[in-house]
Amino acid sequence: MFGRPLLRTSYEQDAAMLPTAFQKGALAAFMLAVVLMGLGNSVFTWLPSSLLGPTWINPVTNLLPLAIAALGFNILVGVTGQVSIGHSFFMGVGAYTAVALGGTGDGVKACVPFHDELGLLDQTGQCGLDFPMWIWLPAAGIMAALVGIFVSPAAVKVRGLYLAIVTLGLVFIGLHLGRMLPEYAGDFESGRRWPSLDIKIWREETPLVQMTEDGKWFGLIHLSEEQKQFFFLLALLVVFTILAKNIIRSRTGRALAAIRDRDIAAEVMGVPEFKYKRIGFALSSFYAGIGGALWASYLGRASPVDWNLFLAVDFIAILLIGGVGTIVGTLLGTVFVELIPDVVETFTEWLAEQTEAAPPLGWIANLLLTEGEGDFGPISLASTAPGWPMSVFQWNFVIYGVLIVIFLIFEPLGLYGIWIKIRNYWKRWPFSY
Amino acid sequence: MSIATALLANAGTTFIQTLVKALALGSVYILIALGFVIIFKGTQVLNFAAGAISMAGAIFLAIMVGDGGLPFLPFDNPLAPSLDDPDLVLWLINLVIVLFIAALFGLVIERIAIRPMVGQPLFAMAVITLGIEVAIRPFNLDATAIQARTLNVPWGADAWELWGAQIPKSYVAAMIIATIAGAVVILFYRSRLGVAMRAVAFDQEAAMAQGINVGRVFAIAWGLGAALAALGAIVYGMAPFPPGGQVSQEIHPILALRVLPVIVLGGLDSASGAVYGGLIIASAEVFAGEYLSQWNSTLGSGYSTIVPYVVMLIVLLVKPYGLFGTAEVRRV
Amino acid sequence: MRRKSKALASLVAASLVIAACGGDDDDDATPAEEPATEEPADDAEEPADDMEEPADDMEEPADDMEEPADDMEEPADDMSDEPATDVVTDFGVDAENMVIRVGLNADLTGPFASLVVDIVEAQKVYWEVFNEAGGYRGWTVEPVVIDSGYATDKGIQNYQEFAQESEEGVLMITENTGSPITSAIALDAADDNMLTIPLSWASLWPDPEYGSAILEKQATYCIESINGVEWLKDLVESEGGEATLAIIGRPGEYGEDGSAGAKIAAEELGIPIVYDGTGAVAGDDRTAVISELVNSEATIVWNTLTPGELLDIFGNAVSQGFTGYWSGNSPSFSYPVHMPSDFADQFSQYYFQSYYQAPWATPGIPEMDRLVAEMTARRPDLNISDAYTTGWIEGMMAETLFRTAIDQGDLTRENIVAISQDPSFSVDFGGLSANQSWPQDYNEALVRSTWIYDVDASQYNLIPMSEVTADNPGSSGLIPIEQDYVGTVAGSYQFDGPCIEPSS
Amino acid sequence: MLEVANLEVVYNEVILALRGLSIEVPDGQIVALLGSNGAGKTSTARAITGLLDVHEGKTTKGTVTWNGKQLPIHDPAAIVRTGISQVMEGRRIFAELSVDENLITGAFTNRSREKHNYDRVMELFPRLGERRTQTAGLLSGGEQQMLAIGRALMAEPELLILDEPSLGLAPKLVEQVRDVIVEINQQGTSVLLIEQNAMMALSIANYGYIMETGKVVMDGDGAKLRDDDDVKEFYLGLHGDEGEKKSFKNIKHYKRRKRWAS
Repeated sequence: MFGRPLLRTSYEQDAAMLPTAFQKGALAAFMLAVVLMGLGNSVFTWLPSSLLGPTWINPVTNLLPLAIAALGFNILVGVTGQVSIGHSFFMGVGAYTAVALGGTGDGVKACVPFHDELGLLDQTGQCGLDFPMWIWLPAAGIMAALVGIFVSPAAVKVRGLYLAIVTLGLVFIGLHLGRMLPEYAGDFESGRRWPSLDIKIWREETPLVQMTEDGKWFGLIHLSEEQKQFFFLLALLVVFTILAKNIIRSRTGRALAAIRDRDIAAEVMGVPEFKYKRIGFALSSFYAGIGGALWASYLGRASPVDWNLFLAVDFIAILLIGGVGTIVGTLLGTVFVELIPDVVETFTEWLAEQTEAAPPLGWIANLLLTEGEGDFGPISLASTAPGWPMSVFQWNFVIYGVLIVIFLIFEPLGLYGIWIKIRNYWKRWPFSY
Repeated sequence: MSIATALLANAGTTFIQTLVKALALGSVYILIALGFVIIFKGTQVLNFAAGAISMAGAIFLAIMVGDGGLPFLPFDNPLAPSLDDPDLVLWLINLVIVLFIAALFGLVIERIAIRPMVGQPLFAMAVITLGIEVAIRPFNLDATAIQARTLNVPWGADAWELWGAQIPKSYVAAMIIATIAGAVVILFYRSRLGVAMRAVAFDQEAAMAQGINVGRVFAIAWGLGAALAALGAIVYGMAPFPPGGQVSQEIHPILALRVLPVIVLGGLDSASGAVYGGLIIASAEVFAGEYLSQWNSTLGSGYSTIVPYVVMLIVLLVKPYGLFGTAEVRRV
Repeated sequence: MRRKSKALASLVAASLVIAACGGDDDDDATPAEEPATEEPADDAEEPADDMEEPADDMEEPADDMEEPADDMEEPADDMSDEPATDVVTDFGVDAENMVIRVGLNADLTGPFASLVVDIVEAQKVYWEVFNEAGGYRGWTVEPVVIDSGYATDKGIQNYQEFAQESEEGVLMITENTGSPITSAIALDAADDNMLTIPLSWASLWPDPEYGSAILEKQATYCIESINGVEWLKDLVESEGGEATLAIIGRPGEYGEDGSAGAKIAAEELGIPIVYDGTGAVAGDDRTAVISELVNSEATIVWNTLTPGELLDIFGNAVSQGFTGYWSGNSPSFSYPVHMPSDFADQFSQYYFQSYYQAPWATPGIPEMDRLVAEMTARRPDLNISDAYTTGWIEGMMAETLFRTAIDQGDLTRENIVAISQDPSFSVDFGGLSANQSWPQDYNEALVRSTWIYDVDASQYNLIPMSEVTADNPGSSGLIPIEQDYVGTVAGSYQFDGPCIEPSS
Repeated sequence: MLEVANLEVVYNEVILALRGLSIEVPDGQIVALLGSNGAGKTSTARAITGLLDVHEGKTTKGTVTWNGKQLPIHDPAAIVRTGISQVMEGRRIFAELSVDENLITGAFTNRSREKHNYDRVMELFPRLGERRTQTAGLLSGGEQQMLAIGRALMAEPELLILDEPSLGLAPKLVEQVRDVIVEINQQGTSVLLIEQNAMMALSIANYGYIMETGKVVMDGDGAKLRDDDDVKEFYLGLHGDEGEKKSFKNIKHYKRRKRWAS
């Protein structure tokens, strides 16, 4: 059972999903922890509510769809090596496909672009065909993938930073399309409602599984609305993670990696560059589309301006902070990036209570915080006053940017790299090389 | 008078006004694009932080000549021109000081974040600037108090009249400043330091082996690039550039992003490309904005802002390294 | 999201059970919460039947309360300062310490930050004053501020945080920046019984169908436009000119609502519309709009824009020789943006500001004197601001609600909404703005008066409040010309409903 | 005199490229450093001229001293100022710059004598003088090698390190390069000649070292190495016996003396 560590006698072993017993155990433990977190105090009533349950379930659920999109970004940037700053555009494509197919609207005529100008309807109308999720969710992915394939010729011709700028252009063009096509996008600022995550067979009144109300699931366990959405999105994330892992270790995945490492060399070796770059774009966009559709549906509402550059930058940060090219890193990165603001805010609140505490804690708190006259701390608790010192909301942006810089300089492999370093240190001990 | 006849009657003046506006906007684009190009040429970094750096420069000047103070210091600016009737010479002195501070700012960023990254992939270097952009932005928008600020430009919103067309003095100033900056960049390229920078750009290791201080080249590239970017943003803060002669929190932070199509069109490493790219993109944007205005509702309001990206996409599909960029030699 | 009502019903039921069994222990309201959160799984079905009673009838809760609250004599009439301990609470209230939490979903970093920061600060001061005076019958208020950055998704997340069904949530939202975010949460707020005071004057909110939980203050954008256009027309005609109207608006509830009002006024008064730029201003380049506007040669411009957009369009149009009179919906003109600009003189010449309330240090308004005194004493480092009035007004609305609710012995979200919908509920703003009540009929609910100010750059004197004296109170440069102006159209116009369709 | 003692170089914290290398370059001499691909020759050059950082390499042990002083291994420019210049493998001229501009890049550390050095280079390579304003990328391979050497000479070095100057050149041009090296040496510059072309190198070298997998496995006077049978067999290809492959490790008379810290 416990043979020599890391000795792999077959290729299958090397490409296995979870090569080591430790990884299997760690995954099981992690999943258990996540499930417990979702159940929170509805099962474990003795747990303090701040640790689990309502305080954290919304932020955590919020990052699940983003994690799906991040997995796609990892396929494009981490595995295929194509630099993109346009992931939010593809998320938007998926989300609008979802709302056009699944949202409520004014019939098929309203789905014709420029129907107002063409005079198809008596009044302005919105596109929404009210289909159930089993139609709009896959369609969101497929539509985004098709758009990905459509723009992929640019990806083959244009390289490196030029590609980054082209994809950045896509984001701006996407924002403008949101302005041009209110029949899909709704109001430019407030947007429109998205279909809920209810699982329906067709357009019936009472869904098979109702996501937006508390109730019993499978007649067994009572779950709140938040918990239902959490578990549903978590299950989808698990499915898409396994799918991504399988893609990466398949023939396609190896071809994509070959293109990343040296595109010309890969081509010489018989990997058709164009075809696989296109596949990379399509796969990545597919994930983005699914993630975008789920995210908008979870939020219940989105506006065209939500699919902006900052969202695209989020994914870059996720990949860099988590670790480029690895699935574990991508997931770690999503959790890290998306929860930073909440953690910082919670920490600041906690710190604010410690100003009267004994030194050194109280001393540190006073040094960092500004409560009123005479304080010189950089974080203002009177969060609303403009100017220096800045509030915790503004510091969150600074922290976010600084983290990107720090990770790039000191740990280019991200959180995953830190883990690998720790692991390798123990593995090869006491040998230095 | 209907809009159509009014348009016809004003055709000549409208054209002149549009042309001048295109040249003025082109000048802004050229200034910021040159900032990008110098930094890219010297350090192979696509500087996504240009937006924050340029806005920081503009805000610095606004505080010095608009508020009459000194940023982050409790003293008044002794050289502040008066608010009601600003003195041109004093104003220019402040401008020069701010450009030096912007250059210093560039040096600091280079030293802290770029120098440790030498030899890393281009994308990593570009993304690090993205991180810097995100980190500086709150200081621009919030720490210096958040209201929009005026640059207290001596000529204000004055204009000359030329054949019935209004030619704002700021537009002419933009063209003059861009011309001077362009000449400075060309002279710089021919100087010893310029040669060193081009050598570093071509082959960093070989340049190091010759004893060229690559660090100094990096620093100069960032200093010059940051000053040019700040100059671009300052020019854009003069009336009647949008939004009417202010350093705006809505427009200035993304000004540099609007220049990306310019440098893609011109090539990331070509100074002359930046000039041509700036003029082409600005003309496309301004003329489309003026002459397609009756289709505003169909094209979507603000359509002219995506004209640069559309032009860029089309050009890139035909010429993947821009009109003037150096094609990368691809080796196995 | 009917679950909130269910939970509430179970809570009421549970508290009744406890009240019946628990005898004298009932003066502490907290035990009521525990069974409510633990047992909904079992109780959820049953009490759902009786939920109609407390939910539908406003007067009923008082009857339900009689048993547990028997030591409280005639709560409705009693205005004594006796601590009110027997109060039913559900979410967002710390019953033990008698603290009410209110939420401010505020744009502290986005395009309206310069305005909203001041509003939030004024409201904080308002609650400081309230709390230091001992609150009301022992109850104090804790404002919770979260930044939305004017981004809809962040705004929704903030709302969800506020809507939490625990003490960590808030009882009501006393500031919700922006039409887009308000529109995004309007229906959820109705489902959740989360009363929300919006920083948005869209004509949707007085509609009981749509904005039942949105407690709009003052007039709507639509009425503001009607008044403003009529006033400008009178001005132009008094100078011997002929009124022709150009309309410029950004897309969305704000812009379309303002433009719709201008169109109503134009139709009623027979003003020709020479350029209709409704929804035409979006994105950073307004060349097209400026070009169309200048060529239209209108004598009146009505705009519904952001300050930056207005400055750009106004500045460019004026420098291209455009000479019409301008006005627009209130957040378009912003003195910190426009007064120091290169076009300050042109604004003084051509622009008239429209708004709903008294600017900083307007003489002769007692409540304004109190505001000025408290703000200058408590925030000496901040500059004077016209926006403080808004934050103050929001505080006054919420305080009136809480006083009524505490006297009724019911600080549940549902009761707060119920009070706001009661025809007898009204708020006296002490002259800061027109007094207001919220009847459930659209036309009756509307406030039809607005204020009109002259823009005068020479009066502009933005000083820190530490420098405020009786002789030199500072000024935003906005000088009221008309207080509580009601034009002929706005005074009599019968609306079918909101001037715009709610977005889905 | 350049002394390299017990040098150990690691790339990426994993790959051990040099394992205790020790060589000397006495003043005024030509020293050849020979070895096959991957033996560590270029790593040696990088370690001396401070270019390891660029390649994620690190000196983990050992010292490099020049005229009795430690070299500042993280500052290539300072090393050039002390009088060590390198002609890199593959020439690495700045193809976009003109010939003159290329030469200017070599003169950054020694501006005061730029004119003098420029004249010297022009004297050595008259062909470059004819092409002063031409873009360097358009020169022929031989001319580019001349330019690379001339560029290094602009710093007026006391020690010139040449990394594979004969690489990719026609035999005739190799001879030319060899003559130039001899001439430079005769003008008073020490030369460390790193070569695969052992024949050419040993024909002019005063002393030679032979490297294998990061270590010196054999050293001696140029003439002696030239005549050594094993060297002939492995590097000069003069041995007719093409049977088994051999390594120096297995050769009995391997008797390099160990030199610990000098």
